[in-house]
Formats: sequence, structure tokens, C-alpha cells
Amino acid sequence: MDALLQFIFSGVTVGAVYALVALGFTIIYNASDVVNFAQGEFVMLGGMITVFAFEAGMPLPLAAVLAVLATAAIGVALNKLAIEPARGAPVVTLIIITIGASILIRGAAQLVFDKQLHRFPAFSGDDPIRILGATILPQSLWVIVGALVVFVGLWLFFTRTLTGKAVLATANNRVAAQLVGINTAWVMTLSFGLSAAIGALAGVLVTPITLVSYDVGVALALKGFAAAMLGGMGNPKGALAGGLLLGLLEALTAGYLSSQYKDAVAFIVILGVLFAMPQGLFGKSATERV
Amino acid sequence: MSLLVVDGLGITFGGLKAVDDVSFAVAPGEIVSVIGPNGAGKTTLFNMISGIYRPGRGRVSLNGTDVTETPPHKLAEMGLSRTFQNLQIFQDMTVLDNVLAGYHLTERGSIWADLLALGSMRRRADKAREGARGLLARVRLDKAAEQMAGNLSYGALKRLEIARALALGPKILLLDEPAAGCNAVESEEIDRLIAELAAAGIAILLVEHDMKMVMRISNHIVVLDHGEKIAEGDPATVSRDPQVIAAYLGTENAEGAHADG
Amino acid sequence: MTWRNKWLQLAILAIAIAVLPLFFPSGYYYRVGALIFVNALAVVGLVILIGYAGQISLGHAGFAGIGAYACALAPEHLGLHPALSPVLGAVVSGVLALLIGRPILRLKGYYLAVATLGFGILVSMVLTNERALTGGPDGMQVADLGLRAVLRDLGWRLSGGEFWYGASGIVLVLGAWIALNLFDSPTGRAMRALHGSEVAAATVGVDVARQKLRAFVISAVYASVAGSLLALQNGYITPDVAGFLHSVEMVTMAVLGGVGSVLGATLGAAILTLLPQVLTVFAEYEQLVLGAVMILVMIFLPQGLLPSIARRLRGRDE
Amino acid sequence: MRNTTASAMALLLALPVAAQAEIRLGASVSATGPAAFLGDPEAKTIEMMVEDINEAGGIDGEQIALTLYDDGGDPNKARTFATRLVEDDEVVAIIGGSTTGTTMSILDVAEDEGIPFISLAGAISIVDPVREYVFKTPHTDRMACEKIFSDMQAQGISRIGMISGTDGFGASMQAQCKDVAGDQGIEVLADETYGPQDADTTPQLTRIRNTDGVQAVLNAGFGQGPAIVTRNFAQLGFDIPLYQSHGVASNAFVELVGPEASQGVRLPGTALLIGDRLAEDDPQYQVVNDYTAAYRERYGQDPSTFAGYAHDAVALMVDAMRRADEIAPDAIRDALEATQGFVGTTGVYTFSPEDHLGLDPSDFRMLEITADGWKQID
Repeated sequence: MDALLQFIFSGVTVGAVYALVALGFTIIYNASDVVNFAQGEFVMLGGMITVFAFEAGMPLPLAAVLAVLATAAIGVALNKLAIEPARGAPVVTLIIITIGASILIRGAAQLVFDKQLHRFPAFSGDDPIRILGATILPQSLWVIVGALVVFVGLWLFFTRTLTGKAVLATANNRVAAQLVGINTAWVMTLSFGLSAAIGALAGVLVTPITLVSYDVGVALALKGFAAAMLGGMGNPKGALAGGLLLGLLEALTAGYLSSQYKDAVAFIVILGVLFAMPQGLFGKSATERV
Repeated sequence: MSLLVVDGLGITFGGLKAVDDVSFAVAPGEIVSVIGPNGAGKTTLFNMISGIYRPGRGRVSLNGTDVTETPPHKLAEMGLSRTFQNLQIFQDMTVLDNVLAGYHLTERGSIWADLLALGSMRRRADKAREGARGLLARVRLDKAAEQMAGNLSYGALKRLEIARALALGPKILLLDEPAAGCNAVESEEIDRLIAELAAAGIAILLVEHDMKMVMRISNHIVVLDHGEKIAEGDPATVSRDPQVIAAYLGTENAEGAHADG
Repeated sequence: MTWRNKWLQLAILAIAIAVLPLFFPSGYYYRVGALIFVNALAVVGLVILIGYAGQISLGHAGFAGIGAYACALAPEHLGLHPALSPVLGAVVSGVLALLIGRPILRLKGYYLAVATLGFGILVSMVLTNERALTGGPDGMQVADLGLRAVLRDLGWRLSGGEFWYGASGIVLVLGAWIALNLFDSPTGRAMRALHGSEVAAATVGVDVARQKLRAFVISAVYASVAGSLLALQNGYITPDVAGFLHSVEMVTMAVLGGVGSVLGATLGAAILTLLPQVLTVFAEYEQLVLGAVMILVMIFLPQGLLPSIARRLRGRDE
Repeated sequence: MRNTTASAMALLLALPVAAQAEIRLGASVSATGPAAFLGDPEAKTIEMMVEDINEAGGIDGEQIALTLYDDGGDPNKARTFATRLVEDDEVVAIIGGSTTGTTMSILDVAEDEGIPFISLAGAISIVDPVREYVFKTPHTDRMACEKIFSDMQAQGISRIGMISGTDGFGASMQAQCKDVAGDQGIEVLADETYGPQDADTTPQLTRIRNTDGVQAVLNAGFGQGPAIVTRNFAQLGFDIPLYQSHGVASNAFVELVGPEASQGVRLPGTALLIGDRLAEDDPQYQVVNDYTAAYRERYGQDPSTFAGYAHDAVALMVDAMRRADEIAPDAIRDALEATQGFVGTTGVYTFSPEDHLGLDPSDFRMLEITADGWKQID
């Protein structure tokens, strides 16, 4: 029993990490139908900038804020320099561009920072919290709460605010959105900035648990991408559910079956879900117009 | 005997009945037109007949065979061909290749022959190419054969789609607004082409907004409004039908409007 | 239009392969050439999948991995002659592609991307984890092909580099010939048609699912043969060959050079293979440069290098 | 940044010297990519040492011209660079191969072309069977297992749980440890793995904890994995000892894990880690402290164990070149094989035609992390 609980704690912690990355994918996808493969690099930047600012003597909260703002600026720059000029390009082209951006950011980070692993102290110490024989670190709670807050924030943003609805409208029909007076260029800028900021926030929250180095982005982006697709791309609910599900799957497989093949089981489940529901768990099915 | 029989066909999109209980039949050599105001469900009807949408109710039979759930490529094998209102051209292929693609059913063969450029593949392809050039000449696109299809004008693309649809040697041809966007001369050419095809024994099912053309060439007209069939008959009967007149007057204009859901 | 001409493209390729060695200052260039040809072969397969049929795969390195490990495992465990192992690898890859292709290819766009990505990761995971069989992440040795020795007995002495340059070059020309045959064949037209419009292709009788599957299987075989050549040439193989990064590299080469064009694919493979060799002194900037090149080419030459250049040249002629 | 400038400088400097007599030395390490953790300090060490040796007058008056490539951990690239070193740069000897995969690619070329090659990777298969031109400086993972198991025996531990990374280092050590465990009376009751980038390993550790009779846990791995395992180990409140491998023997590991969670962790390390605590009459005292001081001064950080492997490789190669009859591959190879009692940071090397590693498990030192740093316990 305590073993199961421990697996669940682990799954939820890791799942919340994936969900945070997956949520970052959501906004950009909603605004522009682009899956940004550089999302993992935003997470990395959040962690790395905080580490270096903190080690340079800045208080941790300030360093974190700096990291989030700087990463958001990089996100906006990415949109202006690489995505906007390629407007209307096919999926393959956009995949290559964002993968190119991820390689570029990684290359720059390795020069600007270094190639070592880093960590900064957990926000509320390292004393594990005991619940029914299982333990969870306070930082895990920060990550889980962070994922929930970002989720609720995004949900409210998309359903309750005019700007959020403008983002959705832009995704739906760019020309129509422009006709009703939505500044689509601003919506794109906003969504890249926001996505990058969420990515960076994820980096700040998870670094005390997962550590950070210039190349952690790829693995995080892969898992986050898989989680987002599992849940249904573009849907914050799907991102949260997909992330948590993926994390739980991995933890339970590692706990009960084989740690060797826990990633394999996760991907097999994803393939299975996509075969049965080609739009993911919460995705909308689209009828092709002819 | 009828080649195509549509019986009680209907489909619902998100609770809205796009097409409801529509029945009619088309015989070889006959030109049947489907008319109706915008959003009446004409293209949806076409999409159901040609196997792109799965109908919610009713059946379609072709040459006596039930083809209600048959996928489009199987329908093509059975001799059903169509064009599209909003143009589905293979943009990155040459004009000639577009028509050759229409010859897929006759020119296809062993994959190995295709990979190794064996003589059998070349013979099949050469025969198709000959036919394709003939069809291009018929729609006056022979000079543009080697151009990229994406570079053609709208009217030329409409003709290219017809040529492609003819390439598979159809028994029945569904034409979705073939004259839309064409000038008077082009319209007349298409008009003549359709008549020729019908004379050659091909059954024609037509959606068209150009009422003069419809009245001139149709043997039979089916009128849809809000997804339902409100009238049917020969041109003279239909044009006098009060319900039809009401349906058209109820909308802005019978002619000129081209967009259709 | 000329660059679409089959024989012209093949001639350019064959002549380049034959003449370049005249300018090689050392044996190292044969090695780089052979690598370019092997990469180009896999990329030509992707041209069929992405360029002809318009489907994406982020998992084709998985097939390269199967081809590579077939060469490592079959001679040892099945007693198969090393020269036949690539065939076995190609058959296994083809059959696997056939089995998984049907459900996977129903997906579109990013969903297809993630499904193929998942497949590639599964293959590399098996290769990494089945240590007893594959040697795990440290990799394993690959038996020599033995063909070089045969040639030597016939009085034709070739260094390893020269031999593999020639062998990969010949296979690449063969692969290019097949791909170009396909382009202008009924099947190729059907693939390109469904790329343009699936609905329209279906209404002219193209079995869309079947043609997509064909493109997937053919490209899988290309990747597998390329993986086999790499394994035989290197004499040693690790699961990296099946990794996600290798898949991305392959797609990047294809898109960079021009995804609809066989010559473009070779150019893309050449550029990406040469980049790290040229940038050795600035190895730290390699990623930076690679990322920038990918973004810039996609923005300014969205058709890929070769078609964009060809278009520009044609524009000048007219 | 500094690294690149250094190599660019080295290249520029090498050009005018090329006219004079020079010794061409080649290197291919994984300075970037997934094994950058190993390769980066190795590259730094090689560059630093060659420069220092040249400043001090080179080898018998001849300068060393170093050509260093970054293979990014890709065996395919490593083979290409090895070919380039041999065919194009015409080096007389090669150092490198940060991982077993890249080493295996390089050694094929070295063997074919008859160029002496010192590998920096751990696997025993590199030198067993002995290949004519191939040597290596790191202990094998098998030796690490033996060292750890003998310490366990001394503590009366005979039943353990293992948790290993699925990367090359972890998987290889996992296999070797399971292979030798029986010989030393150790029973592996639980055998778990984790991916190199996994964020949490508590499920695996929970399984080990719930396995009856486990008296200690051994973690085979390097990079971030062991840091996370150690932190999870503390989180779950294990009351049995945790052994790590030589893969994490660095101060950076202690910093990543944090002082509390890392306390009590035992691992086999090299003298490099405890340079300041070595007795002055320790044979390795001089070499370890000289190297550490030079590295610290130049790069502002401590050299890792892996950097030490590169140090020993360069030192061995230079020593062999000094003793060789001429600066030619075969003469250098013969001199290398004749190396006797050469003191490096990793241990004392004695090569022979049957042994191209020349270390034994006793060159390892069993270390424990305590409140005030590393402590040797054997």
C-alpha cells in the first residue's frame, strides 16, 4: 500500500513536470497551429538563467523572475525572427524551423553558460513530507501546485478573457480574426512570450528536483510533446491530463513491471490512444471540408 | 434503367440536418441538375454520393449495387467520377500529370515495374499519356501540358478538373459548379462539353448556379432547400413551381452567388 | 524543368561520384564521401515519403537501426553471410513498416509526427535495453563484408575508404535511379496526387491508405539499407544510429536540400555531413551554426536549397 | 569560449611551427553532446597539457602539434575524425574516445593503420582481448565492482540491490558487477534501471526497499542520474549504505546532491579526489597536486576523475615518445608497451604485451563522503 502511494507520488511529481512543459506547447499551438519543438529549451533557459543569476549573488526569487522575463523575451524574439517570416509554411517546414531554433538556443546556452549540471536549493527545504508511509519532497508540491495554477490560469485565460478568445479566434481563422479587428501579430507575440514564460517557470520549479544543464531541453520537450499529443494538442485540460497520465504510467510501470521498459510502455500507450482516438484524449475531431 | 439511385439520403452535422431524405435517380446519357439556394446542401449531397461523407440515413446505389458505405476510390473503379466546387487540383504537379493521375485505374500495375521502370510500366504510362494529351486538347489545355498546375488561371483549372475526371472513363460524372468563375465563352464551351458527354452515354449529375445553363441542358432538375428536396421535374415544370420560386426569392438572388456550404 | 529530368540527374550524380576522387588529397575524403552517400540514400527514401507522398516521419532512424543491427546480428546468430544481412534487414524493416504503417498513417500532421517518433524511440529503446543481444548502449562489432578481400584476390587492391566510397556511391546511384523511376510512374503519380489532395486522389481511384503505406514501406527499406551500409562500413554499431536525433537529422537533410528532389536530397546530406567537418576548429559553434542554417534556409528557401536555386536560375532564363 | 580560443590559438601557433620539426598528436573526445560531462574536462586537460609541455620546450626540442576534434559522443563521427587524424592530419598517435562506443570506432582505425591509441573509456572489451595498438587509462568498470564488493565484504554485506543508468556507463557496469558478484560472495537481489534523463527514481528505490534482505544499494551510473538517485535515497529514508561508482567521483557531485543527502555515500575513486589529504610520501602526491593546481588556475574549477584519465593518457604518451627510438607510430607503441611503474593521477601504470591497462583494483581508493569532504576508508 505504501509502495503504491509512493509510486503515485513519484508519478504525479514527474507528471506535473511533463504537464508544465505540455501546457507551454498549448498556447503557441492554439494561436498558430505551430508545435514549438524549442519549448524544452525555454524550460532549460528558465533553470540555467536562475542558476547563474543566483550564483552571481542575486536572491533566488529575483533570479527566478529575471529568468522568466528573459526567457519570455527570447520567446518573442523567436516568433519575430523565425516563425513570422515563415507564415503559412507546411508542418514539415515549421517542425524543422523550431527544431533548428532548439539547436540554436542549446548551442548558445552551452557557450554563454557551461556544460555542467546545476541545481539551486529547493524553495522549502529538502525535508520529505511523510504521508501513510510514503514520502514526497516539498519541491514536488511546488511543481504540482505550479502545474495546477498554470492550468487554471490558462483555462481562465482562454474562456474568460477577451485576449484569450482572440488567441483562439486567430487559430481558428486568421483572416476572419483580422476582419473582426483582432491584431493577430500581437496575439502571436503574446502567445510566444507567454509560452516561453510558462516554460521558464517550469524550469525554475523543477530544477531543484531534476537538475539542469544546457541539454536537458530535448528530453523534456519530447516527453512534454508526447503528453500534449496524448491529451490532445491545444487543450489545456489535455496537457494537464496527458502529463499526469504519462508520469503515472512511467512510475507505475517502473514500480510494478520493469524500470527498463517504462518509457516503452508510455510510448506504446500513446500509440494505442492515437490509433483509437486520432485526436488524442481531449482533442476535437475535425471534419475535412471539401 | 437508372444508373445512379439516391434513396432517402440524409446527414446531420452537430444536430443540424444538412441533407434530409433526398431521393432521385440518374439514367445513362441523362443530365440531372441539383439546384437550390446557398447552404441548401448540394455539395454535401455530392460528398455523400461520392463516398467522402458517410450518410446518416438512406442509400446510394450504382448500377444496381448498394454503394452507400463504399470509399471514393472503390466508387471510381465502378465508374463514378467528380469535380469539386472549391477546386482540388494537384498544385505541385504538371497539368499533364494531373490528368495522368486521373488515369490511375488504367495505368496502375505492379509496384516492381514502377520502381524498376520496366517495359510494362512504360507501355501503361505511354498509353495513358496519349489519352491524357487527347483530353487536354479537348479542354484546350494541350499547350499548358508541361506547366505546373498551380500556375493556371481559375477557368483553366476548372477545365483541368473536368479533364481529370474524364480520364477515368466514368459512367457517371458529378460536376460541382463547373462554370463558376468562367466567362461567357468558357461557360459556353463547358456547356457544349457536357452535352457531348451526355450524348456519348455518360450520366451527368450537375450542381450549377448559372440558371440559364441549367435550364438549357438539363433533362431533369432536383431542387433542394434547407437540405430537403422541395421539387423535381423537367426544367419547365420546376421553373413554374411556386415553392421553388419562393425558395429563391426568399434568398437574395438566384444567380451570381457561388459560395455554397 | 531540366532538373526533373531523370537521366540528367543521374548523370550529374554519377559523374560527381566518379570524378571527385581525382581531387581528394587524402584517404579521409573517401570516408566523408562514403558517409555523405549513405546519408543521402536514407534521405532519398524520405524524399519518397515526404516529398512524393507528403507524409512526415520523425522515426525513420528506427529502420536504419534495424538495418544496422541486422548486419551485426544475422551473421553471428543466424549464420547468414554478411552480404545477405542488409537484405534481411530490408525485409524486416519493410514488413515492420507494413504492419505499423497502416494504423500510423491514418494520423495526420503532428499526430503522425508523434506516432512515428514513438516508433523510433521504441526501436532504439529495444536496441539499448536488450544488452545480451545487442551489446546495449556500448554497441557491438559488425562482421566484415568480405567483398574487399574478394576484390583483392581478383587483383583489385582498395583501401577500406576507397572501397566504401565506391560501394556506397553505387548503391546511392541505384537508389536514386529507383526513386526517379518511381517519380514518373503510375504509383509515383498516385503518391504525389494524394500529397496534393487526398480527396481528389481518392475520387480518381487512388487507394490513399495503400499508397501512403507503399511510400512508408519503400522509405523504410531505404533507411534500412543505409543503416546496413553504415554498420558494415564502420565495423561497429551503437544504438545512436536509431536515435531520435538521427531521425531529425535525416528529415533536416531532406528538407534542407529540397524534399521533392533526389539531387536536392544528396545536396542536403552533403551539407549536413560536411558541416561538423568544416567547423572543427569552431566545434563549440557547430550547434549554433547548424540551428541558424536550418532556420534561415526554411525561411528564405522554403522549397529547399536545390529547387529554390533551380527556380531562380530558370527565372533568369525566361 | 576560452576553450575555442585556445584551440584556435593552438592551430594558429602550430602553423608557423609546422615548418620545423613537430610531433603530430591527435585527439577526438566528446566535448559536446550527451557525453560532454566526460569529454569537456578531457578536452580542457589535453589542450592545457600540450600547451604546458610545448612551453617547457616540447619533447626533445620538438613541439607537439595537437589536433583535437569534438566527436559529440557520436561513434560515427568519431570514426570519421579518427580517419581524418590518420589520413589527413597524419598524426603519430591518438588520444580520446570518451565513451566506449566512440572508442570502439576509433580503435578500428588505429588498429588498421597501426597508430598507437590511448582510450579514455571504461569498458573492459577495449583491452580484452589485447589489441596491438590500443591502450587505456581508466580502470575498468569490472575493477570498480571488485573494489566496491570487497568493501562490502569487509562490512559484512552480502545481499544488495542495484540501480543502474541505461546509458553506456551504467549498463556496462551493471553487467560487469552482476558478472563478478558471485565470485565475491555478493548476491544481487534487486536489479533496477533508470533513464539518463529521468527526473525521479523513487519507484525503483521503493522496489529495492521492499525486497527482503537487501543490505546495501549500489548505483552504477554517471551524470545527473546518481545525483537524483542519492537524493531520492535520502528522501525515502533508507537505513542501509549507498554505494556509488567512480562515475560520480567529483566535488560537483557533492554540490549537486547537497551536503546532507550525500553524507555516508561510498565510492571507489582515484587519488585525484583527495589530493589535499594525501600523505606527502604518497607516490601520487606530487602528480595529483601539480595537475589539480594547474587545472584550477587555468579553468577555475577542480578537474574531474575523467579529466584525470586524459591527464594520464597525455602523460603516458609523452613519456613513451621521450623513450621511443624515433617519433614514429610503431616506435611509440613499443615504448608505450614497455611503460613500467608510471605514476598517474589514476594509479601506477605498468603495461605489458598481455596488459594494456596496467592498473589493478588496488589503485582505486575507497572513499566516503563525510561532513568535511572525502575520506579514504581503506
